[in-house]
Amino acid sequence: MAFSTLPPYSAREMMAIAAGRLISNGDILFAGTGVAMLAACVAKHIHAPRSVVLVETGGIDPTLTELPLAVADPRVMDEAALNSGLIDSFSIIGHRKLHTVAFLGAAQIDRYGNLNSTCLGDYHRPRVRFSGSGGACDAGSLAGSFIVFIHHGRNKFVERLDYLTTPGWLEGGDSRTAAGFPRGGPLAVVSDLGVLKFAEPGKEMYLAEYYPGVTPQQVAEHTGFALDVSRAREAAPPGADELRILREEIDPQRLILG
Amino acid sequence: MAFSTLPPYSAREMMAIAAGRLISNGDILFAGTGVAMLAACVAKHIHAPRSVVLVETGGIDPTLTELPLAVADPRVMDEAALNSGLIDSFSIIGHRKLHTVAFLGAAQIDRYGNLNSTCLGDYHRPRVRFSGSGGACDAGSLAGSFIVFIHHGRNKFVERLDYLTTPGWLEGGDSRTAAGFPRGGPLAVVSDLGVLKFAEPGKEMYLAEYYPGVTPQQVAEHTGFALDVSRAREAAPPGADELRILREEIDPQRLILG
Amino acid sequence: MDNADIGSQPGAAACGRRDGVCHKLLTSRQAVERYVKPGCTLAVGGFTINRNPMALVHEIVRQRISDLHLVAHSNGQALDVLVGGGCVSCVEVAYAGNGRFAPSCIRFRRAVERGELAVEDYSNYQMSLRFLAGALNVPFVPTKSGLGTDLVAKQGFSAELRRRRRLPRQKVIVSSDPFHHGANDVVLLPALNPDVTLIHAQYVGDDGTVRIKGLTFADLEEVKAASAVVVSCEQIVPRRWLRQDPDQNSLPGFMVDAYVLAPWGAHPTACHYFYDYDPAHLKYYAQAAKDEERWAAYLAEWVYGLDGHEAYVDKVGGTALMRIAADRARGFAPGLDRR
Amino acid sequence: MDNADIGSQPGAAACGRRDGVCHKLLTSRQAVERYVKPGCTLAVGGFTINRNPMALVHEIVRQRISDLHLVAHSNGQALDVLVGGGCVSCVEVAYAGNGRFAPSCIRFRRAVERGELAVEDYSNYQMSLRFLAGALNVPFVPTKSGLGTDLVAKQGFSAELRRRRRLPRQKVIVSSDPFHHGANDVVLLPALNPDVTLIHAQYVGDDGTVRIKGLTFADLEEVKAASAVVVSCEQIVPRRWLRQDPDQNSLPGFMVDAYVLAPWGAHPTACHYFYDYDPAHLKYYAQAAKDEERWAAYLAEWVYGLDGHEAYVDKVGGTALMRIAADRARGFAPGLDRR
Repeated sequence: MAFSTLPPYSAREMMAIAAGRLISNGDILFAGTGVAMLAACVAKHIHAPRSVVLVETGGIDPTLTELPLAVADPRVMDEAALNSGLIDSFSIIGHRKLHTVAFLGAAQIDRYGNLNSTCLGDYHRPRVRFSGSGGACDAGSLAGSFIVFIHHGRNKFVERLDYLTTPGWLEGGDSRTAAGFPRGGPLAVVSDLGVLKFAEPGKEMYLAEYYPGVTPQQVAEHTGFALDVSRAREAAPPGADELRILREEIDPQRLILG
Repeated sequence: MAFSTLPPYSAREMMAIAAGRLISNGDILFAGTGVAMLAACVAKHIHAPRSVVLVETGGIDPTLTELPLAVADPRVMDEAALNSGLIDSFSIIGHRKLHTVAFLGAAQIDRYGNLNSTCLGDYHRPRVRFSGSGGACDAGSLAGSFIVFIHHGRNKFVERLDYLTTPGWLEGGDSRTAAGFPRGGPLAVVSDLGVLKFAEPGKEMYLAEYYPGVTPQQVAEHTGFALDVSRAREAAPPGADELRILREEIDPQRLILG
Repeated sequence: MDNADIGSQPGAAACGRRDGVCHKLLTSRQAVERYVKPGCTLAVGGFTINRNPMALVHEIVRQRISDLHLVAHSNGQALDVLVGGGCVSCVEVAYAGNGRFAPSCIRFRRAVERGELAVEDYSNYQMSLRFLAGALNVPFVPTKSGLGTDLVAKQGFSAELRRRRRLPRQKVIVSSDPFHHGANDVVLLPALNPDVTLIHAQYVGDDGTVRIKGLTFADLEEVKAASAVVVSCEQIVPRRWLRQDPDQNSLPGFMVDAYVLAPWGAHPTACHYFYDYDPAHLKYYAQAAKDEERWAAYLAEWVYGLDGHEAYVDKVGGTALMRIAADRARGFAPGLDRR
Repeated sequence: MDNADIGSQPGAAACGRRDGVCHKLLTSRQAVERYVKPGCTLAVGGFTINRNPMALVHEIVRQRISDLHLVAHSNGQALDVLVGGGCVSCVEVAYAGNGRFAPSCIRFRRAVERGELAVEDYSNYQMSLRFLAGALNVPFVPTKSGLGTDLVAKQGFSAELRRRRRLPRQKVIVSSDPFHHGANDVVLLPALNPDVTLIHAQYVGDDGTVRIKGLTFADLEEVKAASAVVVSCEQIVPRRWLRQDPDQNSLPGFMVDAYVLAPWGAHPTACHYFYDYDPAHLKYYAQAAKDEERWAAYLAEWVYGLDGHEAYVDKVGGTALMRIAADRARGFAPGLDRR
């Protein structure tokens, strides 16, 4: 996916910054690796310094002087508040008194923000097999809210998932609550073209922001279901400070920025 | 309860030593405080040096250079293999691959070795209220076997418990298995008069050993239900070594020996 | 009370709470006023004679907070003082005793025998698992412990009390195992989520991180299950010291709602690596608890008559404190006269 | 094999096992021969690129043990080598990936797409809770995670496979909450009790006590749930050193059936405070795994062609090892080239 005009920043940088801006100060950020970890660092370094990073392996509030390349990277253990294990991490994600936000990737997403990270094709003989849920189903089930990172494409934003790994708004409306979840659900989807949110009361995805150089029509064309773009506005481009901190402090080796 | 001839050792010493002798090498000994802790130490120091002491608070294999006066005494934390918590201790007690033996006290016992440590009289308005189960119900339910410490008396060895806190052989025969326990049950009862065991296949209590200076008839008289004493033999008195180690190494301050 | 807080938050420290005040330093008076409400469900950490949050418990009695619903596994000193101080109407408990100093807690025993205290009996493992279920945010957890016993057969709380307190309808439920045909029954235990949990720890970092030394009992499950958490501690230490070894830390700051500096705050119970239990005081307490007049005098002298924890420590006195001070290598006071 | 045991037991040390040999020092070859039987249910500790018990896993492949039933939450390198080595017929798993080095494990992915591997998908929390239930010796545990998803709706293992392997009849069961009228449903998860669990730890004491540094993942639950446990370790240390701080120890000796001295035994995954993961080897591995011929060559060169872990360490070579050696203050290799 190329931008129509070449910006002085990459899609990945824009995604990390767009997601970081969504975070409130003091949130507990459940992050995996890749762009999700960059976004958590952007939030913590720039927009929400009181937020705390949590990884599913049990690392609570790591200092992250070097970027981890996996949630089990020993860099998540260094100068952390606490080194624990999976059960502790997931019970924190689901703790009713804490505002937790999970950053999740996926292979497919539907209009209600349900995610597939398991397989393409028939489950019993898949055409493509992915890593599987990991903690995604748990975070999507239990966190206070979650943000999805996914690149735009009609094969990714689909009418119907091949496998529902992570519960979003399920069938929309109050179906998530009816299924038994007292809280949670997707807050936003951050793609390489823009930021998408979910409309009340039906919980259908709509385009909230498109990045500079992208048109709402381009986003709709790359989405495999009908997308309301009527409320979309252009996102602010990355600020000089955001880019500087991301490039110089968070990922100076460009391990994830590439 | 006085002995008919005055021995050069106390009932408490005889109880600790009689119980210690029942332990096999390598057993994991779940002990509370009081005589139970003395007995565990006797076993470990004399009869079964490879056995390990475990307390319900989470202390695993403490060195016990000083006698603890409660299972939460900081002395159980000193030079232990591991300081943990309750859930860990009880999951060890119930671990199917480990041979665990619990030492339990009680206020009442019935012919099948069921225990009451909760109350006398009506449960909702008891005449006497005791401490309650603590870990006794758990150890009686989950341990590989258990040994009971109780002083003889018709008000303690009773036809019917006022409250069934800890499951022994329940109603005898295979009723314990039928209730859902795959293992466990009382191995022996160590009183101030002798050692009692449970007869196959009915699991009724019988007198196995009476202490020197005690007669089987005395034991029967102090038992509140009909007791088979026909198989009883006299227990060996404490050996000089047993007494010396108990008095000089285990409880030199006579904190529990009195 | 907000303007009376004695603590201050460092500039932009990570916190994990939206109000930015996830680990507020309060006095014990402030913490109890704010978090321990009449009628609330209260859990206290520690076990019999170890690491009971006594400074906070004394403050509850001092503030004459009543109608508490106490939930505990094996709690000794804290439970007995709360019951004896008239603060508790009902209790879910496995064991109320103080080791050799009081095989059954004396004020507890008396209250039950007089019908002044509703009791629901569980076992230690059952109570610990109920806190664990609360911490994991699941509604129940199964166990094999207790099958065939009166812990399962007899319910202590009346249906009316359960309704009034909004408790689960049943104490336990015996259920089959749906995964294995013909398998054994299990006892289902309802999760426990206290309104507030009080614990005493050795160290709290200036970022709210908690480090407990020695056995943790079920403190961590009690904390994670609670809606609000107050931690009293021996020392407040720099975060950089605690972060040198994150393996040793027990709780992150965002799990803690308030922390209270209370040196000797577990007295007369022990605090590993700081001090042993106080045998003289525990014996004195047991004697006082046995007699109504002496009990009233104990409360007047040691609780109501003191204006806070500092006065309590002064009253215990330097000699008594030095007697129980822990050997730093062993964690307790070797050779302490405990007869 | 008993007479070939290389370990010896100290005189009359506490042990907690009736055979008196609760913590037997074996070679990796001996340990795998004795405890990892064809067809058995196997759990491996670690998480993606950290603390995988690779010396033991390589030995399983070397011994060509087949038909394993692997159970894991998020296992990366160990899982992929076992699957790629043809040892595994079925797997219950939450995640098969190696971080940035292989977002989906390559041999795993290929085996599933070819229909060579039966998979039952769970989530990480679900698998961890299943190990916890096994450790607590209860038949199942509830969770809210997964309601409304295909993790609950779709069963991967056939009924025939479940019968043949004597597995619970269902993957999960959605149930109501019996304690609260009108409450939300929960997902019941069957307990998991592996025949054998393999983990890699930093330290094992000469009394079998295990100390893990850094995150423990779900290793402790996997160990406690298992019928047999083998621990490989970086160093065997005197018990007196571990007993100076019992708070830091992870497992008592009686939970361990055998331990194996295997320095660098988690390579190419990391072992906190000893070494980082090996980015060069992980990239080399990922390239090899993508191509059938190169994969066969990798196995021949790095597993079958070596007679044990010492030969493996020699083959990795001193320069590569020094590159990933951990900074003792930080626990990893700062500035390591990880691109």
